Amino acid sequence: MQGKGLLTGMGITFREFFRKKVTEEYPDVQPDLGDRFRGGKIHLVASKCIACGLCQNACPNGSVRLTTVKDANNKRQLATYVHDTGLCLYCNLCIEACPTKCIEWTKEFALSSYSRDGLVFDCLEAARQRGDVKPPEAPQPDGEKG
Amino acid sequence: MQTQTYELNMGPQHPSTHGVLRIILELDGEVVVKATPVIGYLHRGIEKICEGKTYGQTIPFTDRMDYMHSMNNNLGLCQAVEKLMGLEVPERAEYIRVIMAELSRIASHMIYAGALVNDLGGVTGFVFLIRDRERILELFNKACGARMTFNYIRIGGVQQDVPEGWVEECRRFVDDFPEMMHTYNGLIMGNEIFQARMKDIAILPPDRAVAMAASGGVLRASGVNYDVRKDDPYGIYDRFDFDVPLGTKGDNWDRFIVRMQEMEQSIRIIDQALKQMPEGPVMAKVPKVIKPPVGEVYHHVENSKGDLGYYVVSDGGMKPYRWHARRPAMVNLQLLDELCRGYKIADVVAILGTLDPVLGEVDC
Amino acid sequence: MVKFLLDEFEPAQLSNLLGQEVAIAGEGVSRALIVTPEQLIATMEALVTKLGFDYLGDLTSVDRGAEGLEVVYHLYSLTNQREIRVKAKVDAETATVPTVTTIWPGADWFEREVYDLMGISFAGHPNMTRLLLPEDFEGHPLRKSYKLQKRV
Amino acid sequence: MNSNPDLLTSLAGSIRSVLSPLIGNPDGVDMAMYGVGLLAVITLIFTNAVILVWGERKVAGFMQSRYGPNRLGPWGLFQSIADVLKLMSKEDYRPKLVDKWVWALAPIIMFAPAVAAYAVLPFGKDLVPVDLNIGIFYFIAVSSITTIPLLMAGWGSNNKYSLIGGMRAVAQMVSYEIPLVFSMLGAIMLVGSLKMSSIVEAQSHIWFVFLQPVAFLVYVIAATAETNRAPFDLVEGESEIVAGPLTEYSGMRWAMFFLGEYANLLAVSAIASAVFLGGWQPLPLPGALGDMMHAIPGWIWFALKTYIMIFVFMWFRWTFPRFRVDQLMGFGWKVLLPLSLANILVTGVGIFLYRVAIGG
Repeated sequence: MQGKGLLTGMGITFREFFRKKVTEEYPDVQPDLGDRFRGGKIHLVASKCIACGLCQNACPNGSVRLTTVKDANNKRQLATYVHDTGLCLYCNLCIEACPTKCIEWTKEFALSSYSRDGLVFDCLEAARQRGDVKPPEAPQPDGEKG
Repeated sequence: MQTQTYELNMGPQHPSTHGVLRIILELDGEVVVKATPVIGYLHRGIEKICEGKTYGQTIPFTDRMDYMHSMNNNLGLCQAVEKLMGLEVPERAEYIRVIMAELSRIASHMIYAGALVNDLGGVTGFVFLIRDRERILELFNKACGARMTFNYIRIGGVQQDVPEGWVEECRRFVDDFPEMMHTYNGLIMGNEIFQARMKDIAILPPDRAVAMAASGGVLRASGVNYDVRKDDPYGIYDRFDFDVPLGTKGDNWDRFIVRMQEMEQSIRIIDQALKQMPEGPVMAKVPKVIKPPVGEVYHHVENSKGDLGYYVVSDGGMKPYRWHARRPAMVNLQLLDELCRGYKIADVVAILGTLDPVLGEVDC
Repeated sequence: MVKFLLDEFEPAQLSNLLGQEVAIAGEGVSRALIVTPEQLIATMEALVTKLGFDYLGDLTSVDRGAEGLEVVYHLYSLTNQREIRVKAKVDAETATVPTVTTIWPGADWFEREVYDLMGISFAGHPNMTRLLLPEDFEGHPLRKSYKLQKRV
Repeated sequence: MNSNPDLLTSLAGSIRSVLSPLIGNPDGVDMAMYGVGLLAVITLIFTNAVILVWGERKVAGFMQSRYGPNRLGPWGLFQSIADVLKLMSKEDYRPKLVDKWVWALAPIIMFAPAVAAYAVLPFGKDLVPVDLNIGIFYFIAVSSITTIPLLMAGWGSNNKYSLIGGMRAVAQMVSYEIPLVFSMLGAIMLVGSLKMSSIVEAQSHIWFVFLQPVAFLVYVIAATAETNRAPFDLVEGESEIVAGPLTEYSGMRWAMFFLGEYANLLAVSAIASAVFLGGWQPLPLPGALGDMMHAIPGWIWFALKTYIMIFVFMWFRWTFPRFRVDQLMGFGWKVLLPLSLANILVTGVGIFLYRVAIGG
C-alpha cells in the first residue's frame, strides 16, 4: 500500500525520539582517545634521545625537524627539535622509527591557532621546561667516540 | 514560445557537491541540457609528491585520496609493492587486512548512502548512518589510533596487531548490523518518496558503462558482473564466500541498492574472517629500506568507489620512479554529463550522489 | 581467475594474431606489449575484436628520461578475464599519440589527465584541454624535468 | 458574556475597564482594544518563533539521537535568544547587484501577511482578535500573499539559485492553495458559516477530523507544502538550490523570512486545530472526566492542539526526503485536488441525505 513506507519511517523517528542519545558532550566530557591515539603533538623525552635523526628521515612531509651539535665527547646532541603540526600527516612513521622510543604522541588535540606559526611546536623547549634534560656527561677518558 | 537556456554554476562551493566539485549546468528552466564537471580544485599532485618519497612514506598519501575508504587505498598500494617484491604476507595480517578493508567499505558506503539521502532532503537518515559509522571509526581508532587517515596497512603486513578485546567488539558490530540495516530499510529504502526520487532516473546501459570504464557500484548496478574481489582475487579474498550484488536497470535506485547490499556482503566476509583468523605475526620480514627490484607493477583492488589500481614503476632505488593511481571516482565522474541530461536540477544532486565521487580521489 | 595474456602467447604468435610486429619487454609482472604510436590503434582494435579486451583498466604515462615517454595502457577483458599491459613509446619532443577514445570512450579523462600532467597530446581527442591544473599553468609536472618547488 | 471567564479574557476585560474611563467614547475603546490585540499578537509571534526555533532543533535532535541545543540555559532554552541577538547584531549586508527595492521589501512583505493572518485565529472562546464573518476566507486570502515576497526575493536577488527558488515558490504555493481551500470547504459546508467562532462552536459534540478525515489529511499535506516545509521544502531545497530565495539574505532580513515562516507554521497549525480539531473545545469526554476537561481554559486547549499539529509538521520534516518539482506538481494536481473535490462531493451528498433524513 502506498504510504506504508512513510508511516514506517515516521514510526522509526518517533521511536528514536525516546531512545537514549549518543551525543558526546565534548568540552564538558573529554573523549576517550584510546591507547593508540595518533594526534596532538610529539612528546619528546630529551634524556633518552640520541639525536640520530631517524624520525626526521622517516617523516614523509618534513614536519619533524631537528638539528644537532657535537658535544664535548664528540657525541651528537639535540640542538633544536621542532614538530610542525601544520605539516604533520599523523602517520606514526616517526614514532615507529625511533630506536630509543623517546618520542610519543601527546593527547592534546585542540591545537588550533590563528597563524601557521602557532602550529609549530618546539619539543625540546617543552622538554626543558619539564626539567627533562640530558645529564651533562663528564668527558670520557678515552675520548675516542666518533 | 521562444525560450533560452542559461548557465548555472553549481559549486565549487555548494551544499551537495561532495567537496569542491564544480558543475557548469546548462539549464532549460529546471531541465539539464548539459552538465560539465570541472575538477582539480583539490589537486595536490600526489603522484609527483610520491616520486620523492620512499615506498613506505607514500602510504599516508594514499589515505588522503579516497579518505572515505582509506584502508583499501593502503591495501592496494602495499599489495602492489609486495607483488613487485614478491613478498609473502603472514596469514594473520592478511585476515586483519580483509577485516579492515571491509569495515572501511561499510563505513564508506554508509557515508555514501547518508550523503545521498541528505542530498534528497532526508537529514535524519544521514545522521543515523553517521551514528552507526562511528562504531567502525571507533574500531579503527582502537586498532591504529586514527579514525580516518590510518596508514595502518604497511608493506609486508599491518602496522601492529589489533589490541585485546578488539575482535570481540568487531564481532558485536557484526551482530548488531542486521538491526541497523533494518532501520535503514524502514527509514530510507522503504520510503515511497525516496523510491520515487530514485527509480528510473539516469539509466546507464551496461554496454555504455563498460565502454566508459565505469567500475564499482556504478558498473554493477547496470548488471555487469565485475568485482575485482571475485574476478581477480587479491590477498585472500578467494577464501571467502560472498555474493556480488547486481542491479538490473542501471538507474539511481540500482546504484543505491547495490551498495546497500554490498554492505551486507561485507559483513558476511568480516564474519567469516573473524572466525578463520589465526594467531601469529602480523608483519613479514621486510628490510628496513624497501628497494623493490627494477620493474613495474599494476595492481588493482575493489574500492568502495570501484576499481582502484596502482601502477608503480621501480628503478631499483628506494623511491618509486613513477607512482600512479587509477582513481575509480574520477573515471565514474565522467558519466555525470550523459546521466544528467534531460533530468532536473534536483536529480543532478541525486545522480552525483549515486556516482559517489570523493574529490580527494578525483583530483588526487 | 585472471590470466595475464602474455603468459598464454609467444611473442611471435601474438604478432601474428594482432597483424602487427609487436615486441614484448620486461619480465614477470613487468611484462608489456610495446608498440609504436603508428601501430597503436590497429593493435588496440585487434586486441578488442580478437581477444575481447573490452574494458580500459588504466591509462597513464611514464617519463623515461632519455628514452622518451611511454603511454601505458592496462586493458582488461570482462568476458575472457584476461589482462594485458600495452605501451606506446614516443619521444619527448613530438609527444603525440593517437587517441583511444574512439575505442573506449571512457579514455576521455584519462587522456586529458596525461596531457595535463605529462604533456603528451592525443591526436583526435575531442577535447584536449587541461583537466586538473588551471588553464594558464605552465609546464607538465610529471615530466622528470619539472622540479618541485621547495616549501617556503 | 463568558460563563466561566479564564485568565486571558478577564485580562482583556480589565484592560478594557481601565481604558474606557480614559477614552470615554466606546468606539475609541474598541479601537484601543484592537491596538492591544495587535500588540499581543506581535508579541505572540516573536516569542513563538523563538520557541519554535528551539523546539524544531530539539525535535530534530531527539529524532536523530542527539540532544539538540543544550548549552545555553536549561535544556538550551536560551539558544534561540542568543541566535536572535546574533542575527540582530549582524551587519546589514546588501549584495551589490540586487534589485534594491524589490530585494529590501521582500522580507517585510513576508512578515506582514503572517501577522495579518493572526487577526482571525480563534485563540479561545471570546479570544478571536477580529471575529470576521468571513474569517476563513480572510485567512486564505491573506496567507496566499506569502507567495509574492518569495518571488520578489527570488527575482530581486539577481541570483539564479534564488530565481529558481522563487519560481518554485510560486508554482508550489499556487498549486497547493487550491486543495488547501477545498479541504476546508467540507467543514465550512457542515457549519454553513465562514466565521471562525461558529466553526469552532459547531464542533462541541464531534470534531470535524472525525467527520472529514480525508479533508484533514489533504489539509495537512497541503499546509506542509504551503509553509514550504519538508518533504515540500523545494523552495529552499538546500541541497539543490543552496537556500533558494533566501540565498542573498543575511542578518535581520533573513530573520524576517524565518519569522514569517514560523508565523505561517503556527497559523496553519492553528487553523488545523480550529477547523478540524475543535479549536478551544476540550476533549469531549463523558461524565466527571469531561467536567475536568472543561475546567481547563479554552486557550490552553487551543495551544495544545496547535502545538501537537506543529509537532506533526516537524515530525514530517525530520523523517521524509524531499519531493522533486515535477512530482510535487503531479501530486498536487493529480492526487490532492481530485481527492479534495471528491470530499466536497461526498460531504454535499451526506448533508443532503442527513437533511432528507431529518426533514423526512
